[in-house]
This record gives sequence, C-alpha cells and structure tokens, in this order.
Amino acid sequence: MTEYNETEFLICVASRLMENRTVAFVGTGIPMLAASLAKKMHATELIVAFEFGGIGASLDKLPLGVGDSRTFHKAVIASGICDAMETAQRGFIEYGFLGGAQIDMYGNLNTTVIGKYWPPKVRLPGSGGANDLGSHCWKTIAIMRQHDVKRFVNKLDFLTTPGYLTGPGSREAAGLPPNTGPFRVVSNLGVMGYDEKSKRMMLLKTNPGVTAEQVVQNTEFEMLVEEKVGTNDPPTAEELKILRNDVDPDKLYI
Amino acid sequence: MTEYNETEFLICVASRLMENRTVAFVGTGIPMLAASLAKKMHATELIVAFEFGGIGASLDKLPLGVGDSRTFHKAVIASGICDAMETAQRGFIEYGFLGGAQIDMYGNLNTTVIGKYWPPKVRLPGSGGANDLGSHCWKTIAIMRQHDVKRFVNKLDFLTTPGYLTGPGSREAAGLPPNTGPFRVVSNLGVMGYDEKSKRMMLLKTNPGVTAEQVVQNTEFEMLVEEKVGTNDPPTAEELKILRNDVDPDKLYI
Amino acid sequence: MAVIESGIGELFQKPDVWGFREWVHKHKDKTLTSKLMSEQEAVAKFVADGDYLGTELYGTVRAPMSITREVIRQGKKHLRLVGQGIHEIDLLLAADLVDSLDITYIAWEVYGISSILRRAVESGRVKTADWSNGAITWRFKAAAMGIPFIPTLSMLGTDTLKYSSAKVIECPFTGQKVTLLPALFLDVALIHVHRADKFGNCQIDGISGFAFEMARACKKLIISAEEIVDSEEIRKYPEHTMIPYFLVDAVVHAPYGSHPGEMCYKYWRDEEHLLSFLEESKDVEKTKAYLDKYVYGVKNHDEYIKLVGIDRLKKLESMIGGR
Amino acid sequence: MAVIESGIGELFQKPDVWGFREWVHKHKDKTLTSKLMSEQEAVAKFVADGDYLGTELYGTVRAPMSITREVIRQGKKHLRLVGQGIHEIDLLLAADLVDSLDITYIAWEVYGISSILRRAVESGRVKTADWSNGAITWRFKAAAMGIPFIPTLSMLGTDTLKYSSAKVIECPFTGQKVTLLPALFLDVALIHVHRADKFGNCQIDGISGFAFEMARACKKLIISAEEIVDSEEIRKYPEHTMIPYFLVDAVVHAPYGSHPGEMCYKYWRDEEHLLSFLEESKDVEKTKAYLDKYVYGVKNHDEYIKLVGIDRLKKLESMIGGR
Repeated sequence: MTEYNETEFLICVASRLMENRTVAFVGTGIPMLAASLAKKMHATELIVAFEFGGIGASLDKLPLGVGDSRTFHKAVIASGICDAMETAQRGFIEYGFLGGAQIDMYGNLNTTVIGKYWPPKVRLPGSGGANDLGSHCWKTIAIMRQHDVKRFVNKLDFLTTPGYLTGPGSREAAGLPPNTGPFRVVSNLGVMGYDEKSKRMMLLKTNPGVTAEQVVQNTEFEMLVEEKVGTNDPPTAEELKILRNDVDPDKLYI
Repeated sequence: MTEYNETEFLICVASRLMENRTVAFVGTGIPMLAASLAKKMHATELIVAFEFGGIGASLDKLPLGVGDSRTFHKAVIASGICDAMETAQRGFIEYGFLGGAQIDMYGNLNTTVIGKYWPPKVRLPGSGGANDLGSHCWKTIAIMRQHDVKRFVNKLDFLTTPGYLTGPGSREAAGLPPNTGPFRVVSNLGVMGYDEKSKRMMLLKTNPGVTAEQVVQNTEFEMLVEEKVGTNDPPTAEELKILRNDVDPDKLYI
Repeated sequence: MAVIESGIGELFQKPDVWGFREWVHKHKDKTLTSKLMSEQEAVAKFVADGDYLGTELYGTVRAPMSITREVIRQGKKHLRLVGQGIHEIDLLLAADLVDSLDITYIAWEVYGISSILRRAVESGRVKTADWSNGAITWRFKAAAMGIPFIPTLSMLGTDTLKYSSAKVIECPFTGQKVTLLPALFLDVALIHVHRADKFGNCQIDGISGFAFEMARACKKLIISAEEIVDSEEIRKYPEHTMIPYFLVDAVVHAPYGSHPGEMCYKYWRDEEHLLSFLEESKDVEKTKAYLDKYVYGVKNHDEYIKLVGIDRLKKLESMIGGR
Repeated sequence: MAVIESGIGELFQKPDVWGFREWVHKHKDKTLTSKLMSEQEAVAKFVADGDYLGTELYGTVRAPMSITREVIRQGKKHLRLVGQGIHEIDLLLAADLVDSLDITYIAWEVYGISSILRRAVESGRVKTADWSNGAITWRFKAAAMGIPFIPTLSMLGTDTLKYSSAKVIECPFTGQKVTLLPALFLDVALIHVHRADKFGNCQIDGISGFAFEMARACKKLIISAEEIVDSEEIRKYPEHTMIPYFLVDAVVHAPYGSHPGEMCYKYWRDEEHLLSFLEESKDVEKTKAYLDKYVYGVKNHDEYIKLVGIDRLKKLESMIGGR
C-alpha cells in the first residue's frame, strides 16, 4: 500500500463526497484540492463555484485563493460576489464546503472569535462566505483538520454559520430555507453525518486505525455513533497519483 | 425668417432647456430629437440616458426606440434597465423628460388609462419608465404636444407619474426624494413652470402669436400666469439647419 | 414598521421563494449535454398552458420573436404575461392566448398606442396590474436574488402603486417610506441572444436590458441564438457570459430570430414590416390575416425566413451600424 | 410586520439615502475633462481623516495596493473600513489608521489568520461589526440601487446577525422571516482596474468581485488603472464598461498597482513577497520595518516599482495564465 499523509487522506475523503453534475461552493485549501481531484476522477462535470464570481472553471491549475485567475480559467461565467451568492440563495448550489475553529453537535460553526465578542481573546477571520453557504446550500460539508475537544465543543463562543442551530425545526423557525443543512463532517479521525430525527452529529466512518471510542473521547459534546461504524478506505494508488501529479504538482498544499 | 412646423418648434424649445454637463433621461420622439440637437448646439457634453441601458451615446444617428443600437453607439456604458433606473434612483440624473395623455396643475401625469382602471375606456401604454423618472430625477420636463382642456385637466383619470402630487410637501410626505419634482412643461402653446410656493403650474412664456389668455382658456385647471409672460424665440436658422440636416436627415420625425 | 399602504392589484404570480428553490433543485440539470433543439421541441417541452411567461428584451430590439411565434402556433393558452413589449406581446394578445398582464408599457413608442392591447384590455378579456418599468425589473431582480421582495422609492404616492400589488412600509433604519415589490418568479422565460454554445452558455452584445435578471428569475428558460459557437470560445471570455448553461433548458438556433425587430451589430429593424403590421393591427380581420400569413402559415422559423425573403434580411444586415 | 430582532452591532455608517443623493448631485462633475492625476494628488484631494473607506477586490487579487500605500504615506487617520481583505487591510491596520471595521473576512486563506488583525482587535483599538460576505456585498448593492436597505435570507439564526446591525422582519408578502441589511454608502472607494480612459470609463477583465456595486455606492471614487487607453477604444465596447466616467473622481495610472497581489491576464501574485510579509507581520517591529521599507521609504508608486525591481515584475508577468 502506498504511503500518504493526513492531508492527502482528508482530500481524498472529501473528494469522494463530491457528486458529479452538481454545483459545489468551495474555498481554498482542502475543498479546492478535493474538487480538483473529483473533477479528474468520478465527477468530471462537477461545477465548482467560488464566492468572488468564478463558476465552472476547468481547475487545470490549482488556485491559491478564492479570487485568483485560476478560479475562472475556462469557466462558464466570471461574474461577481452578488451573482455567486445569489445563485446559492435561490437554490442552485447543492454542496457547500465549510471549515471552522469550533463545531457543535448541530453542525453550527465558529470562525469569528474565541472568548467574548469584543475585544475578543482571539480574533478569527470572520464569516466570509461561510454564513451564506451554510444558509443557502442544500447540503454543507465541514472539513475539520483536527478532531479534538477544543474544536468539537458543547457550546460555540460565537455562532458564525448556521448548522441545525438548536435542533430539529430550528433552521426553518429562524427563516432559513427548508430541507437544507449540514450533511457531513470530515475530520482527521473520520466522517460524521447527522441523525435524521435529532439532527445531532453522528459518527459514520472512522479512518483506518481509529476507533469509534477515540472519536467520542475527542469530542466534547456527546457524539452519536451509528450502529455499524464503517471505515474510510485509504487513498487509492490512482487517487494519490492524480493528486500528486496533476492536482498539486508544485506541492503547494500536500 | 425661416418657415418651421410645430414639431420643429417644440424640439427647439425642449432642446434649449437641456443643460450642458448634466445627465438627461429621455424617451423616443421629441426629447430624443431635442437631446440630439442640444448635443450639436450648446450642450456638447450632455449625457443622454435611455432606460434600457444606453448611457452617454454619441447620438450621431437618431434612434427609433429607447433600446435600439443607436442608443448606445459609442456610449460610455451599455448596461441594463436596473443600472439605468438605479442611476436615477440614487440621484445621478438631473433631468427627466416625460409625456402624457393628461397633466394636472401639480404636474402629475397620466399615461395609463382613460376612464376607470379596468376595464378602461381607453387603455394607454402604461408607466414605462415615466414613474421612475418622475420619482427620481431632480427635475422633470413634460412635453405636451397638444395643449387643450382635455389634456391639461383638473383631475387625472389615473395618476401614473408623480409631479407635486397634491401640492407643497406632498412628494416628501409620500416618501419621494427631497428637492425633486416637475420643472417645466413644454406645449404647443408655450412653456410653463411651477410657482415656488404653491407648486402649481404657471405660464412663463408663450409661443409667437399665442396669448396668455389662450393658454388659460385651453387649460381646464386654473393656470397661474407669471407677471411678465415672455415669448419663446422661434427656431433660429442654425437650429433648423442642424435639426433638418444632421439630427433627422431622413425626416423620420419632422 | 407597519404596512402603510397595500396596492389593490391582483398578484398574478406569488413570490414563492421556497417553491422556486425546490423546483430548481429538482429540475435543473447540470449535465454538460447538448440542449440544442428545434423551436417546436423547445416550446412543446417547456411552455405549458397557464404558465406565467416573460419575454426579453423589447418587441423591436433583441426580442425572441421566432420562439414567440412558435408559442402561438402551438396555441399555448391561458398565459399570464409580463410586458414590457411591442410586437411580441401584441402577437400573443392578438392570438387570444393571454389571461392577465403585469404591465409597465406596451405601445409602439413614437408610433403610439397598441390597438391590440386596447381591444384586449378594454373588452375585459385580459386583466392587468400596473407597475413602473423599474419596478417590474426590480421584481425580476428580487427573484434572481432569491428573496421574496425588494425595496424601491419608485411608485410612491401614485395610482401606479395603488393598482399594483406593491406595499408601502416605513424603513426600520431611516424612518422613510419605502415601496416593497414582490419578487416575480417566472414559469418560463424566452431570451434571444447573439451567441450561445450548445450547452446554453450565452453572450449578448450591446445593452443587456433585463436578460441577466430574467434568466435567473425563471424556472424554465428557452434561449434562441443568432449563432451557435464552440464552448471553448465562450469559455475563453467568461466575463462576457451573461447566462451560464445551468440556467438554461433549451437552446434554439434562430438566425434572424428577432425579425422584424433589430439585433445590434447584426441587422437593423424591418421598419416597413413593422409599420405595415402597425397599420393592420388597427383592424381585427387584418390582424388575423397577419397571423395567418406570418405565424400559422409557416411551419417553423426556417419557413418564416423564406417568407420574409433572404434578400430583405441581407438588406437589413447592411443597414445596421457598427461599433 | 414588526421588527423581530435587531442586531446589536454599531452602525458605523448610517444609510443616509437623501444625504447621498444631495452629495452626488452637488459634487459629481459630468464634465468630460481629464481626471488623470498622481496618486499623491488623488489621495490628498479625495481621502479625508475620518472617512469611511472601501477597497476592492481582495488583498491578493486586483487590489488597489498602490493607492492604499499612498493613503498610509499621507497618514489619513480615524478611518472606518470595510473588509473583505488581506494585504491592503493588514497594511492600514498596521499603520494604525483605522478606528472601526465592518468585517466579513480578513485573513490569508490557506495561510491562516491575520496577526495584524488580531493585535488591532484583541487590544480593543479597533471596533468591529460582523457580517457575512454576501451581506456586506448586498449592503453595497442597496447603496448602488439608492435604497436604504435590502433583504437577504443570510445570517438568520446566528451570532453573525446578532453582532451586526441587521434587522429581522416578517415578509409582508409570504410571512417568512427576512434579514434586512442597511445600505452601505462609502465616503471613498479605491478600485484597481485593467484599463481606463482619462475621463474614468473603466474596464475590468475576469471576475468583477464587487466593483460594479462599490463604484456606485461611494461618494468619492479613486480609480487606479494598469493601462490608460483612448476613450474611443472604451466606447467601442460600451457593454464592457464596468464603471462609467461620471462616477469617477480621479484616475491614477498605476502599472503593477496590485502588486504584491495578482492582476488576471497581466501578472501573477508575488508569492515570495506575500509569504515573507506574512511571516514579518507576526512581529510588531518587523511589521514596522516592512512599512518603513515598502510604504514610508518610497515617495510614490514609481519608486515602489523600482524597489521591487522590474525583473521581478517581468517574471510575475511571465507566470500569469492566459485565456
């Protein structure tokens, strides 16, 4: 079996979640690499949308930022933030990829502050497009590079981006679009989904060598565990080859 | 003195009202000819805006409609209705040219129906951009080709486009922008303005051979008359030459 | 922040944001397959009786005339319409396919009032609600943004507001009065463009009217295009894409598709044809004769072109101005 | 239709629609005269202490870096800022010229958090109000439309709304909850474009970010342009004009004006420069040294270009992708 690092694994797991012939709203980093890999593997007609206006780029070359020229190279449209966000707001975007410093059991995310609002203990970047994606995409997928009790928390210091808010029916009660919300969480320990009834986060698959118990212990809130927890397949030789040779040949990220 | 017809006179009078280095929102017909003439006479830097998105066209050739290619030939921008209307709404357009089947003493206009709303006795075109121009341009100028008691009326059958509504303060009370409203009315009998205090229409100048009394008699509402009513100068030889040779050489309108 | 005034006009299409979202989620196909089809197929597939239909731009300017004629040939009934228009709306009204109109302006500019509109509305056959031109376009914009309403300072204090279904509220930030316009989501939109690829990525030259907004405000979108070009060509200048393919349901190749209207940089309007129609339209029988000749009397747009005559069309091409 | 919720964030700039209208009516000059001037003159004339300032697009992408550096050189103080940004906002914050921030995202994407932002906000020196990226842009859009607020369905149910100054109401048409965003009228905006004529008619290649909206939402607008071209060239393709001249107050010729960021189809981002700044920005003294060298240490953008070195810039040109 080929050797691989944690980042490569995360990228492959995220990539497999990308569905062909859908629109996925992504940011820089792992989601972008995952999208690029997916377009070269199973999802050749994946439309990748960037918040600054690039939609449907070829992704031949890896962008360094959500607005750089590679995000609209051979794209179907290069418009602006309004058009991109409004495309999401009116229901055209299936998947949104998110990240955060903290996530809670309903998939709500914090990327704003640690500590009180102002002045904060740690000032984080802010919502950016995350709140918009979390509000409007049909399904959101959170990428959490480090799964531990400081990041998978009982209570967020700041609720930047809506997941299922306070549980079943609360998104709709807040005025968010029906039938939308968190779908998956990809962490360095495994893949989580959400219990349909309670809307609480639930462990679906662990990474090779990781036990369900470990995931539970590294989560501050009570993590639900599916009856039969599966295992994420490690990156295949083909995935790694394409990732290393075609997606990120300059080793910018991996 | 050169011979001229009534349309030519109206065009010249309207043209003289166009101020250089301002933006004037115009429709087809007399306002467009007047704008074209003004650009070739005293107002070479007049910016002419058309509601479908052409702003600042050269007007070398006379457009046949507010959206045809001549409305954006060598223009500074060819955008769309939203941009054009929003440019007016946020205060960038000095003059708006209007017309109508009926006008009242506060300069309100009807271009919607004669008779009751539905089904009407006569269905007119509707507001088009007129209501927007009447709401947002700093000053509006109405062109009324035929000055008679059926057109200068006590009460409109339908108030399509706001003038001074019911008098002083009523535009502001309705929520329309402060310091905006009707400025002039150009008819086949003369030029009217508005009394500053009462906001009522007032005769300023008659056309050659027309008396103030005639204007009053051809107006259903009580027309105010300025103390010293002036006379509109007839078209000059130069105006007529440019109008006939350069503005409308194909005799589309005149 | 109470509602101060409510227009009494009928809301012919409700601003159903969630319904629109669900619909596009379920129906909009993101597959990169050719959507090229005949106008017959496009209209048969994507226009239904009772639909709320919109056309862009404006009768004599980049209007989807060939598709409009096909809608009439197929006799799609009980349409609700939004106009803004001249020739295209006149034809639909003359063919008696329209139940109601959100109207801002239907007339022939300097040539005056539409006789066909007069007959349709004055007889009580067609219901109307009135709006300003800005208001109609902002209603599309609200729908394109995916929000249920949008504010404007137009229409305040007038009967145009009273006979619309807009509302007036007090702004919670400034206290000023503001008109709220309900979003206008169309069932189907027809847009004629300069060029498209087979997937539906579209470019438009010159003014864009309300193509950007309408393309994003409709459930079903039929594009007719003067030219079908390689996808690579379109993708080379993605900033010039007005409509990306995933908004589009059908792409119809329709050279001279705007005739008798103009198409900027391509061909000038057919003034003779338009003026003759305008004259005929004053008379019911002559209007029917026009429809018989130019709409029902031809099988499709190809036959229409032949009927009009290629010499005449070439002449119109020679009359259009350059850049 | 009561206000259901009101964000507790400070409204750093009130949505004064009438004030904006009066201002542009009085000050916007429609004369066709050259607005070409040096960055010194542009900033001295059109940026004032205490101004609410906006920059477009985004730190590493088509950002008005040369004008931003001039704002710092001239020490314009007590600025209120809207970011969205990376390098340009970092520099303004590091120079201690900023009192408050409407913030959506300030960070270095994959390279992580901004140390300068952290120091500025965690110390309590700079006040913040938080918004989503869409929300900030729609606030510009509302201002560009000339309306006091605009609805969105973003931010509902979150602290992002709570710490903004948005409000939640019930839609009078559908009954659904809707966020209302106050329009954001800027005092001054800086926008870097690919080409402009001397009057200020501008074209942008590639994505337009929020240039369209911001150019229409500001009282004063400084344009920097990679290239100054003939007005006839711009007017040949009026559909490609993003910003017409009557919105513009100053046009500054600034080749490589976005350095160390990229300019699509012109030059690639200077990754080495950016990464080195990112490292230096972690330390207060090193940040000062950077400012001393690249901002205070040069008289103008010409000198900056010489300092960076034309060979390096030519190399960045060779690295940018084509169409």
